Amino acid sequence: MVKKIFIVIILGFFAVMLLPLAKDFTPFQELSPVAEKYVEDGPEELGSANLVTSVIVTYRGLDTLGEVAVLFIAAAGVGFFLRKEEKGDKTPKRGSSQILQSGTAFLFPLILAFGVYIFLHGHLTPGGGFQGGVVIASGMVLLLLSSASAKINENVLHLVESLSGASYVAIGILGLVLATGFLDNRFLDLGEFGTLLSAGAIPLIYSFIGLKVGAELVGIVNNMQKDQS
Amino acid sequence: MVNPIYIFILALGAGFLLTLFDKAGRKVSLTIFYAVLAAMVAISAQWLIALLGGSETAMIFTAGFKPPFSINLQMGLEEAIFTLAVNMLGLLSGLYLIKKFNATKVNAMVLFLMMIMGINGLIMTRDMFNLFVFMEITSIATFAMIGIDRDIKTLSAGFKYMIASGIASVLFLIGTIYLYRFSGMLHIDSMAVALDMASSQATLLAVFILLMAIVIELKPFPANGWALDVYEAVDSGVVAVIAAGSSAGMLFALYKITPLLNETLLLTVAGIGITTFVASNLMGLMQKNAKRLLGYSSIGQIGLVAGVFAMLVYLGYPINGKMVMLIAGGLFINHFVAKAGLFWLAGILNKENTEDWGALRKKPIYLFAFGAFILALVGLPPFPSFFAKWQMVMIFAKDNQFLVIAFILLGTLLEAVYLFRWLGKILESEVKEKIKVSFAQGLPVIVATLAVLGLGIYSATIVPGAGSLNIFYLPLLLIAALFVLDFLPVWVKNTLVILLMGFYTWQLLPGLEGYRFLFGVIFLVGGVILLIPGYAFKGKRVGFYPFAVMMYTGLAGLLIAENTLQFFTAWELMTLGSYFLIIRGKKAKPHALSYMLFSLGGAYAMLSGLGLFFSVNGNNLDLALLSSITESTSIIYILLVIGFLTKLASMGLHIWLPGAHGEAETDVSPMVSAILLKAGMFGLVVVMSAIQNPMIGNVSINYVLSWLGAITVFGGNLMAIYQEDAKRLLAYSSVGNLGYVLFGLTLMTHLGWLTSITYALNHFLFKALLFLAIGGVVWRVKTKNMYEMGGLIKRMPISFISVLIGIIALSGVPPLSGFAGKWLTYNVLIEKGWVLQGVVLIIGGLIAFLYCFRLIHTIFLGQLKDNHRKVKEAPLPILIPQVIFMFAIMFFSAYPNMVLRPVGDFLIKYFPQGAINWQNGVAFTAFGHWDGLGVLMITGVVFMAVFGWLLLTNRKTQKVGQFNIVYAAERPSRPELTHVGYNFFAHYRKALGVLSKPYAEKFWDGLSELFHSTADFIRKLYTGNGQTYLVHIIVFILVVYAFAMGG
Amino acid sequence: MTLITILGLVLIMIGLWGMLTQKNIIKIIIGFSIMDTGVHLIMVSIGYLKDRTAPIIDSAVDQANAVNTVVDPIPSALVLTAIVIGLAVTALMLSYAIKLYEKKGTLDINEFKELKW
Amino acid sequence: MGFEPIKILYAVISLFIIFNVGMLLNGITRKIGARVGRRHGIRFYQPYIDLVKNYALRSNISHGIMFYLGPVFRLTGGIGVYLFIPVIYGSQYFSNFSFAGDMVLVLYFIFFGTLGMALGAGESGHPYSALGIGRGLAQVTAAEIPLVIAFLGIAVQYQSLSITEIVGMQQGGIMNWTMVTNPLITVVAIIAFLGSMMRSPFDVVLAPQEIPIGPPTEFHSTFLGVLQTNRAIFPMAKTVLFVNLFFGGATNWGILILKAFILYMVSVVVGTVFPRFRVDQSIRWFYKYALILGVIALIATTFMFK
Repeated sequence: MVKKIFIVIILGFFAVMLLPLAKDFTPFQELSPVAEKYVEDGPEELGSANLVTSVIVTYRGLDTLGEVAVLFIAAAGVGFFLRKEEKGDKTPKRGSSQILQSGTAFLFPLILAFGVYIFLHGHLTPGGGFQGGVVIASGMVLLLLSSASAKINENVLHLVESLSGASYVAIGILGLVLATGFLDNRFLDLGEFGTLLSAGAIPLIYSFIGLKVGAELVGIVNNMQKDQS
Repeated sequence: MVNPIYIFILALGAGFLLTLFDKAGRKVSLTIFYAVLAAMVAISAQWLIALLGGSETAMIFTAGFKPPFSINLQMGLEEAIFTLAVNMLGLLSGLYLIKKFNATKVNAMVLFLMMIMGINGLIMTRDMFNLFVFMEITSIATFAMIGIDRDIKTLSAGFKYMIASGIASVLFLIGTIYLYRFSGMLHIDSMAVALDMASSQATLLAVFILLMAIVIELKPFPANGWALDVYEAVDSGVVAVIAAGSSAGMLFALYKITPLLNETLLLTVAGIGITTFVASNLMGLMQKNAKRLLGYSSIGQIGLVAGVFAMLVYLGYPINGKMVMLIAGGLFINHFVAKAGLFWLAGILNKENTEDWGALRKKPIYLFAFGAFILALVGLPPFPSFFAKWQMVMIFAKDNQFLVIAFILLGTLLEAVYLFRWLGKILESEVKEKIKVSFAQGLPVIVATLAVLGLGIYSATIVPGAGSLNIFYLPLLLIAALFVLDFLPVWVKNTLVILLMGFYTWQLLPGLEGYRFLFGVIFLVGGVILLIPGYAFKGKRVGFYPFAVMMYTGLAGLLIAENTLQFFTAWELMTLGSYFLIIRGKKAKPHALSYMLFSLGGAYAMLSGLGLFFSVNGNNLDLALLSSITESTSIIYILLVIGFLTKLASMGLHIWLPGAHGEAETDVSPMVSAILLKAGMFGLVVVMSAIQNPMIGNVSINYVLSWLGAITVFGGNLMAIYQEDAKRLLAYSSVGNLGYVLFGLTLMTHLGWLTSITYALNHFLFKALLFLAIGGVVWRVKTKNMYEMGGLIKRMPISFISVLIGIIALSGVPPLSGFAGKWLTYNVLIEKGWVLQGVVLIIGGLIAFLYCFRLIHTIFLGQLKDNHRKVKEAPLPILIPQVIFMFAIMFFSAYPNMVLRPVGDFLIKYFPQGAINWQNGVAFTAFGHWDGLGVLMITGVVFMAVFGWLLLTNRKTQKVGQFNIVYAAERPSRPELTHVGYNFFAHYRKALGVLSKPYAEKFWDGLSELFHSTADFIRKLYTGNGQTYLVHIIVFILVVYAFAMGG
Repeated sequence: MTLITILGLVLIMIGLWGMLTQKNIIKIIIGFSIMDTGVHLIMVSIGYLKDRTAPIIDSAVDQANAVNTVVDPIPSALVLTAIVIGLAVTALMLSYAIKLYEKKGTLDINEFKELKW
Repeated sequence: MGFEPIKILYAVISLFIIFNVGMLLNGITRKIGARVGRRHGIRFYQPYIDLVKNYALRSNISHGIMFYLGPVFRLTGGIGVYLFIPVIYGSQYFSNFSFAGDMVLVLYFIFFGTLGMALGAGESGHPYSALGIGRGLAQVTAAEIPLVIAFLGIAVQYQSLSITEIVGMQQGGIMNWTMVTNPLITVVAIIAFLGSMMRSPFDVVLAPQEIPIGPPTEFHSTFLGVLQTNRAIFPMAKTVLFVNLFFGGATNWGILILKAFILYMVSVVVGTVFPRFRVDQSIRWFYKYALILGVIALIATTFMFK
């Protein structure tokens, strides 16, 4: 009890310390200079309608590569962490309900398609590689939940994961070699603003990100689920 | 030139694909893994070379936009150094882990690559948010790598690490987003320009929060319990990367955001860093677990680097200027290499307890490596931290930051305590098992050893005043050669060293003037003579000659030092060499430790003094200017004198000496006693001849010191009479004898200095003689307890004569040379009028008779023990130098004018008044006179006359057996019963009561106990509960906030 | 001062409270997630400009006048990254929890004090 | 001042005189001691008889070289001390060999014999000898405390270490003697004198009842003879030194012998009256009372003769 009171007190102090962040601070009235540049020149420079996407994929592309790497590390880490040292005997899994099974059978292709749609249209509409990847992964998770016998082919998973990641890096190198810098999307034609095949390499990058994120998330879930069995 | 971005491209690409390659076989993936690591090393190495060659700093703009509109990376000199270090670390640690990589999933390699890449990113990126991303890459990869072993300890440590790091990243995010809000950009350099710190509390708070995030990752005290757990639990190969590499990245992050910090925050970081340094080294005192101990040391060192860096910036040194590079960079790289090496060694040995590391003794190369790392951490030459620390003290002293200097030196001393204790334990322990070191695990350690040595030598060439260090190059080369040639038999090495040292002496000595010549004779000629006993040793005597040469290098360096850097380097070399000589003794380990600690303590006092001198001397290192300073003379004087007094073993600072000299090997004892102690005197001569009669208020410091000298004579001699151990007796006697030396110097008159030098010369001669003679006896009878000997005059007559001459010279009985000192003492006392000290001093001198007699009686006279009936005379190599010293004493006794006159002649330069008036070998002062030769002749003639008379009246003398005495109406048959030796002066102890108690030892024991119990109390903070650690972090932030932001 | 910022701060406090007081490791991880979410909210709130729309140039937003009609795209981009990183950390924390439970059969953080001092 | 061969002759004469004075004083003191104890006592020339007997004895055993040399050292010490003291003030020939050194030399030469004797006795291997030496050295070093202080005191007073000069400055009547000009230091000196004379209360070293005659236990015949010779010379040498330093010295043999006799008697009287100290008691006594008194005297001297 004393400990809790003590923690309340220190958290109180902590809150007081952080208070100026809320109190002495007024939100932007104008865009910040950097953002202003992105909004003004972004569409022309990069050809992406979704400005968040142009920030994510190009202006701050290294962040995104890092982000992919983080996810990749997490997936590899979870896989590494939950590795089996010796094969234990598996307890059989309980099957799932009929509703879930039928629902999955119906929804799975739709979810997959939706995911693909999201990352392909990342430069035009809200969403992008990460969001699309997560949607794809959710479909796969649904599949895993619904069927006790469903198994993810890890080889395929790894293949997708590795190749999409490597392709992303390769595109980055192309930007460096063919255009002005690493991860520059402008080595491909910018195309007509607002169409699917525009914004240079952005859709391509987002596709690889989407595949990679999807594969990684599935991998994480798969590893955790495997471990529990 | 390869674009540095390829470091990331390679790592990421390989990382992504490694799983696929692994399908083709582990060999393929391993090959690619190491190839990538090697390529990373190559890229940063290539940049370092180019940048050193004068290339421009490279800026890499991703996506082709200039900052602040895109993320940019930078490859400047600092980045090149750091990335090269980190990538080397990665390659070596990767090699080190090869066995584990082979045995486990390919993910381990991937994670390892990501970890190294993350650190590279931390170093190279110039974007605040990107910094966060790389921070997380590093952290998450580390979290996963920790799982390479999944025992409960590792797991719980890892989890604690994760939640602590989680808090840090949350804080970092908050700070970053607000800084973006206030500055409108994320590019760090532009941000610093755009931010108006004074604008609002919130801006400052945002910077503060960001700073706290980085600080927490740097493991500040006390918010660092999680880090200690990680260091203790995680696999050595991984933890080497965490301790050295991740810390490097975070330090670089701190370096990058420094432009955002105002003075208060800089001071805050300095305070946190230095507090952490002191506190964690304090707590390290109680630590027995090897890796956790290294953890404490790591945390401390990182705190030191951060604190010193912040302090330097606070003081206005340019953030990428030479001073910051030399000091903070030097300290950092030193810690980086040494700590990585030590963690690797910890893994190789795989022993949790520091006391079980003795197995290293079977592997001289790794033992050498261990020693090198330890010395590097403590900051001894020739390692980078030595020069960094030196320069740091100079700089801080220049800016009057003495409190900072004091704390840092205190922390260093604490660190030295446990590190040297550890080293001592290793050298002491009995080795039972052997360790096997694979090539992959051994190579990194060896590379680290070479690196730390190489970096040290490099530091020696860039430190201000480096040019003057060239005097050490040749000797150091010789030392290195001796390490390599250590497989040769002892007589070869002995001859080699004697020849080389003899040649060096031959070259050096004629060029020395005044007192330097005198000390040159003691240091070098004495040194050569005392190497002769080395022939008595069999086998290889591994590790003796390099350190002996190191000690003599230091001593010679003192003689020719012209600036303070040379002097201090020489001083530390001497200390280091002698430490390793002393520690060779079988039971010398604890004493060598206290020798080292006192020496370091003294050296730090001296260093502070030299720093102060540097600052008041217009930032000049020239030692000769010591006499022309006008400010702070008294403080400089006191600090320097304290430094020298520890070497001189004055009362209160003497407790290391009896054990260290008493337990050392046969020929080491005379070296450290007869020669090394004079180094302290040399220092005093240098200082006192420059700064005359400094005062505190209206008290003369020299007057106070004269009392110290007198009390030292009394105390040292008194303790000597109670010793049962012959060598300790001699050691305590040295304490007393050096008290005369101190006393004489403090008088600051011609006669006073002459007295002092006479005592010093005499002490050199008779103490070398006595230690050799007693050493020879101990060599044969295998015990040092005098009461176990007795009657050895019949077995070891030459040793007996040596001791006889030695004690007559020691006690100052005419006609031998010791009397010169006594006679001069009286003269100088009357001249100066300090008779009260004189009384204490002379009483102390009288007590010397007691132990002199005890020494010769208990060993050589009385009853010969049964087990010594077949003892042989000491080996010839030990006897030869004794004969030399005996002749020297006789010469000095007969012709004191030949020695003292030249001494007086150069003393006139300093003290023109009151010189001795010599008339054909008879010395006249204003008060009395002394004819050395005359006394010798008269005594000789009378002695011969009486002897003749006895021979004449004495007819048919027959020698009788040992037990031909009547005792209690019986003839005793057991020598032990009738040999009165044990506790010989019990009545004296009884009579003097309180005066005989070892107060100094009690004081230092108490102090040590205080430190240890404080350490034990503080470290209870680390309860092992991850939640408590979180509370620590929050409270830490609040407290720092209260300090830094004024509530 | 905006409501969302305050909400974010409150979430951070709640998360911290959970991390500091809950004994169950899973709950601690949940606390961390809540705290992380709080931070994300704050980030988003920083980029928000009153009465403006999403930074996507389409029929609703005139490209020429976009500067005055869209919110700041940068915090949105950053928060995406932050979320993904938070996810990664959470995933690893959970796998630690799994392993810790395997070893000791408990999730009480007080039980994991093998290392101290 | 320097050395001339003829000085050897005078030194021998001087030595001969002082030897006989010492022998006689030894006899007389023992006689007085006996009479005080209501015994008849020995003949006053008994020491001569003992000496001759000892030298004449034939049975000689030796325990080793140092044993053999011990008495030689001892006597050399005694004679040496005497020879370094200028005996008769103003007499060039009876200044002995004082050209070789001053009173510091004398002070430290006292130890020459002590040390040599201790070594000789040590080799005999007899525990009593060792015990006696242990006690003797301990006590001597303690008793030297007032001696050193007294010497320092007069050196400060006269600003000289030369015995001849000090005696010279005491010439011209009793009012110039150190005894009068600096009584405190003289008292300290007398204490030291008592401590070094091996008489009660400071004679536990030789204590016949406890450790039969102490260090010399194993010495006999000629060896004992040499020691006895020393026992005549050495105390006299010390007495002469004190006469010189504190009691105005002497310009002829008559005065010298008179003054020496009186001073010698002081130790005899004290020795007859006081019982014996244990060795630790006497050490503590010197470290306590003698030291405190000595320091007071020394401070006083420093102030008086600045």
